[in-house]
Amino acid sequence: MVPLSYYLILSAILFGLGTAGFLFKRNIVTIFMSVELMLNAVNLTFVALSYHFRQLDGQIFVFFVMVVAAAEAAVGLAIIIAVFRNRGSLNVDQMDLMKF
Amino acid sequence: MESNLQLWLIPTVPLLGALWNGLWGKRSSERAVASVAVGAVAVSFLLALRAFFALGDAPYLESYFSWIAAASFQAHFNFYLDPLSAVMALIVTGVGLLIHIYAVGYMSQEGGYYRFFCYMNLFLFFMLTLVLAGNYLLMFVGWEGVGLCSYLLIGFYFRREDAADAGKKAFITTRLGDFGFLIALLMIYSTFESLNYSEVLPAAASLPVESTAGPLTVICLLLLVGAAGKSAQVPLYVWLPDAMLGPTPVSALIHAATMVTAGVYIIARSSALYVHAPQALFMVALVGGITAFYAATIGIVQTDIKRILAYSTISQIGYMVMACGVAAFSAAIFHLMTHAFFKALLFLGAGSVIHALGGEQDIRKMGGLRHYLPRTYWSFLIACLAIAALPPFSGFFSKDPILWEAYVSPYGGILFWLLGILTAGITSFYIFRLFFLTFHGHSKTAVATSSGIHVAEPAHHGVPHESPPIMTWPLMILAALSLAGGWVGIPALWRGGDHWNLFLAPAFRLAALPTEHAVSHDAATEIIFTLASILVSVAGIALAYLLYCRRPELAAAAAARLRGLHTLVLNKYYVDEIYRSLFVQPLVVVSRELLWKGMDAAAIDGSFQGLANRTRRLGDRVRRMQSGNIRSYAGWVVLGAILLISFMVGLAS
Amino acid sequence: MPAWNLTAILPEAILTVVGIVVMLLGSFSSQNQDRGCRTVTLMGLAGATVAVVAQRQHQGAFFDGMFLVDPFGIFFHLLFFLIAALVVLSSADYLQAEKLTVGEFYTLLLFGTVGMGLMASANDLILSFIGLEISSLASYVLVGFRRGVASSSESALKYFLLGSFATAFFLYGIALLFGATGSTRLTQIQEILRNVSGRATAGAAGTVLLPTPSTLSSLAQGPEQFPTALLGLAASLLFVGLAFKVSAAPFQVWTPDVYQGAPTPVTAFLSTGPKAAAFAVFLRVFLVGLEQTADQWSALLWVSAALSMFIGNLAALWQSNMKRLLAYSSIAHAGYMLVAFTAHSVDGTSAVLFYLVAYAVMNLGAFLVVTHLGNRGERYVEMDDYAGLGYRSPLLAACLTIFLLSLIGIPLTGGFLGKFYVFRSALQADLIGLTILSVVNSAIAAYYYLRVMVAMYMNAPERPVPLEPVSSSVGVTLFICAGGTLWLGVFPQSILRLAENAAQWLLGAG
Amino acid sequence: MYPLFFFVFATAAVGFAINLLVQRHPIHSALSLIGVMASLASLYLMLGAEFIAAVQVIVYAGAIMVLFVFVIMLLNAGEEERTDRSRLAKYLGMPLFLVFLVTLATILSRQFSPNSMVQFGDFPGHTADIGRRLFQNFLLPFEVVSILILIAIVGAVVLARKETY
Repeated sequence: MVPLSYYLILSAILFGLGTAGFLFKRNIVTIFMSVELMLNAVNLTFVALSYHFRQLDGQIFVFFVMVVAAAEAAVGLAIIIAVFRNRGSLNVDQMDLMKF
Repeated sequence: MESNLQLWLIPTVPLLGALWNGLWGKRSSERAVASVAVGAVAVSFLLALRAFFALGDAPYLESYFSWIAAASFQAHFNFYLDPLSAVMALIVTGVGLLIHIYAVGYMSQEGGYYRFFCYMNLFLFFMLTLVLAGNYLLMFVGWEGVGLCSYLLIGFYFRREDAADAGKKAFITTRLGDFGFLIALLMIYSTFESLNYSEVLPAAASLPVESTAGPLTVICLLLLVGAAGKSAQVPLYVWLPDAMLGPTPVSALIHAATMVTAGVYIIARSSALYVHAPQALFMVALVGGITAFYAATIGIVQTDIKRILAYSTISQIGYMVMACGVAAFSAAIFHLMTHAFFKALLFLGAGSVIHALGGEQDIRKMGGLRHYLPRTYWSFLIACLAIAALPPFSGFFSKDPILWEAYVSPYGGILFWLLGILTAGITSFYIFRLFFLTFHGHSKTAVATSSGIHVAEPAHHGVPHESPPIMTWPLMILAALSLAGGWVGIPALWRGGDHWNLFLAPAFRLAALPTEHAVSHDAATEIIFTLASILVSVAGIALAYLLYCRRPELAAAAAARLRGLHTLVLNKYYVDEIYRSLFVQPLVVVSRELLWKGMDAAAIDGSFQGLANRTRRLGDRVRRMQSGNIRSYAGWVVLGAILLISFMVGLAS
Repeated sequence: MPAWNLTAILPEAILTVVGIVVMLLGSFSSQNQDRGCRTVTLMGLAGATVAVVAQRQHQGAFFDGMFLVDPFGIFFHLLFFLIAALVVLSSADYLQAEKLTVGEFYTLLLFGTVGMGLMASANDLILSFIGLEISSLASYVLVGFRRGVASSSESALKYFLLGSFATAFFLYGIALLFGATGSTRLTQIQEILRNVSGRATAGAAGTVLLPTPSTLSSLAQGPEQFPTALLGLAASLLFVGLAFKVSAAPFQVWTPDVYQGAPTPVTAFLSTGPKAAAFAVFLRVFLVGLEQTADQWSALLWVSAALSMFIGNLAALWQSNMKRLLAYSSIAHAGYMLVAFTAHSVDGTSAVLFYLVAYAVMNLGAFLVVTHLGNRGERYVEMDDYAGLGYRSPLLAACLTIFLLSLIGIPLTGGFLGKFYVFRSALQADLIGLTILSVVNSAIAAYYYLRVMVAMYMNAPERPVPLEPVSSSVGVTLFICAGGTLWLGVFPQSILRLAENAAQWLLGAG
Repeated sequence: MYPLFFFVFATAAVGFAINLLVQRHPIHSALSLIGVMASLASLYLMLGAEFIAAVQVIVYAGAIMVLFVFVIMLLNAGEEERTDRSRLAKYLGMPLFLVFLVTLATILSRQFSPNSMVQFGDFPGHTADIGRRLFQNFLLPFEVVSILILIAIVGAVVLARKETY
């Protein structure tokens, strides 16, 4: 037996690591993977809470989040490909044509 | 008031004129444009006249349709006619008509003819909406509209960078004031549940006088902020001198006769509120008095003919505001009217001079113009006498009650009277300085032109020439009005009928002083005060005469005539010098160095400029936040999230 | 009641079907393909509008209480359809000039509109989330639609990465709100929180139990068991996600870059449609779901509103690119709306709704002028390119002037009345400081809008920009926008009444 | 037994997540992410969510991550360059991350009582119940999600298509 809060703290840690990945990674694909990590962290929260309330809604939310993540991945990777074609680079630090 | 006056026609006709010229003016001849524009104003004037004569005892209200009908907020399109708005409408259309006629001549060959008349008519539409509006919100519509037109017209010479800047400065400075008005308007609604004058004013009159600052005081102070912005009072006056870059008829119409007096109108309109908020009233008087004195002193040292008149306008409006501040509302409106006459005349005369000299505005380069511009000269002289408040000119009859009320009113005091009388002296001094330098003495321009130093404009044929009749006729009509316009309000003291006060009384019935006059007075005192003010005015003129007219002539004549008189002349000269060093020089130094350069240029103007620069620099720092880097942006998001979370959770625990 | 009900989602259904039809139509290459797509799209929007109007007779909660047909939702639906129709009309020339595929553009626009409609009517956070994702994904693609242009795809990338980043926060907020209350249904959450605070006298912090199913039904354990800190955490995470979407500070960072790089009609769409939809969710979540914690989040709104106004207006002072300028102005306008939101009243909410309509009309108009003048490849979007426009194309300049005056807030325009209601509601809620800040801001804002007007009327062009003739669709759209702006300024009653009705419904006062 | 499993999988998840951050080649990061997902799938099983666990492996680790790997291969992305164009991320990144993490963890740990325990076989729901609930109560989201997928398809085609016409 493990306290429920362990699960939630674990998901908080994963969410935090996801934000850190967004802040520190330079490769666009990896940054996008960090976002996926954040979504996964939220999923863990949903499943844990679903267990806590002994109801299925939480799991159904996860199902929807996964579909959304899949759709997001398709669009996101397409955008990344388009950017790569235009700029020939995947380094996020070079994506600053527009500023100030 | 049985008949339907169709008040909406009064502003609408100029609007139609503006639309016509805006849409088809580009392809029409100048003549067609001018006749549409002038015709529209003339019709509007006749309609205003009809409304004026149809005026009864009770205020007349015309409601057209519901503008905003939310559950919690109502406003209508309605117009309101009482003696106050009738007089204002007459002044606006009447003076507007004369200035339009004048502009027909003045603006020809200026380019953008149709645009000019389009804006002018549009301006009249908004100004008449402002004046005739039956509620504060509709008044605000006119209020913002005139600001917009003023902006368009100041920036009329769009090729001049400084003109465009001046337009922007005017727009933004007055907007600061406008928002005072807007907030006042919202507070009026929350206090009285209405914005209609016909409901707000009686409701305000039934409230007790606020001995400490309450909602009424706040409303009145906010309205004062709005009035100060639009009427160029301290400290929001900085835009008006710069606004003189617009064409002269614009300066005459908007920046002298009508728009800038809107602040006075709104205070007079809200008189029922003000008399119940004595602290606000005191602030009004103070602002007005200080502005009157301060702007007049600056007027002494200016050399640009239009800038002198601009400062003079600020100072004269200060007078009116001060009159409102001592609860002499009908005196304020009286001065507003006479001022509209003589100040419009002064501007148009100045325009005539500038026109004759091919664009020259520096009075040090003028002189002796009375021979070349006789009609302008005489009408200008009448205007100067009127502003210097000499009897029997109109300015005398309107300025004198203000000074008297400043002294006897329960809201006034000796301080305000002193400010007023000092200003009167300075006023007559600077206006005659302008007058003598321009029209008397040697013709400097002609000399300069013949020696080729002054590069003449094409319109300038070496010798200054009088303007065409279409420009001089309005001058003469305005001169007649400046002379006789004050006679409608000759007080009982001078065996007059006091018609003016009686006529306007219904408009200020609700502002009847809640307390009786504290200072008792008799006719003898009043006569003494009047004589004092005349004396001061004459002294100002005499001083100006000595310094700017008499001395150079005497010096020239003395050389040719008797040698024995020379010492006397020298003595005279010596006296002048003493005068100069004792009175004038300190005043000049103080006003130039301290007031104009120190306060006006550095502190107030500078602080506005500084504020603008600081704002821009701040903007530069803010935009550096947008570095364009996605990771930095995510950093901002996380930072914001952390702040939000710690705030929310901190509150919760 | 059956589990599903087609009338409730009829508008969305129509738009989806039409979207698919347009997509198919676009794939057949023919001469009149563009025109056909446009006609079908507009007809679909018209049909959806009719459906929404008919829905007024069938109000209620559908799909197990997830989807609400109420005046609030109907108001937003109508607004979205108007925006979508105007964008369709104004993008025709642009798409042709840029040689972009019309069918897909309109399909994505329609699908995005479906997502926005779902957001406005969703009573369940999961549905809000899905709606948000639908409209966001469609926007991401639309932003990157000019895929051969570096700035366009870079914009799409920025929008996409930061958008999904913010969405993750939003989703985490939903999860934690679910944890705090055991529900994602907004009206249920409201009920639960009311019960809690009804008993609460002093909500003790510290270690508390998560409500279990039994506590949810009876809340027998009392309010001191309620996880207030968790609720605060959830509220702030939701705030992050929604503030990001409405581009309110400090989450506005993406706005200027994305707006600048996106195709101009898409920028117009983004600044009005998805923004309004995000406001709908914002209002529903905070005024319904989290109504009981208003004293906490209203402080957040206060700060966010003030910051948005200042950041938007100050940074706009320096802009010379029209799209970027309007982007910053869009941040500032979000700030004004947040001011009314902060008031937390029927008046404030209806002020937000009215402002959204006024802003949509004037901003779409302004962007349309920018689109038209930009010419092929969006070459002329600098302020200098507007020099002398007042003489070269008086009507175009006059329209832009109307829009700019409305954005400044000059009377007789919708923008003025919008600001007026905002200030009024803020004053009524005793937000005096915030009102003064917003007043100061609208004075600052006048400066940069005036710069455009000065350029148009008072500067001579150094190199005259080529002017394309105004096509009929652009002309009609301009006319609708300019007329609408003035109409809202002079005859605002009808819209205002709708807005008030919606606001009353939302706050349960009507 | 339960705590042991939990800690093993939790440590694995965190370890893989950190590895995602540390690795410089995107392929390594992607593999780490698959590791995180597998660990999470196990945790889902431990929470009684068999269906979600299966979907996690099939859809997430299977389909989505394959897409990632595919794109990485397609673009032939090399090791990432350690550029430092974001001063905010460079100087404030670490503190922000730590503060954020600590705040979240503190709030979550303080809001939950240690009495609320998780153990095997204590969850009543089954996959069939999920299906029923999905098609009754969550019908609208379920249907609407199809639009999302359609957008994804159209979007991917629009954006990734080559400039050929």
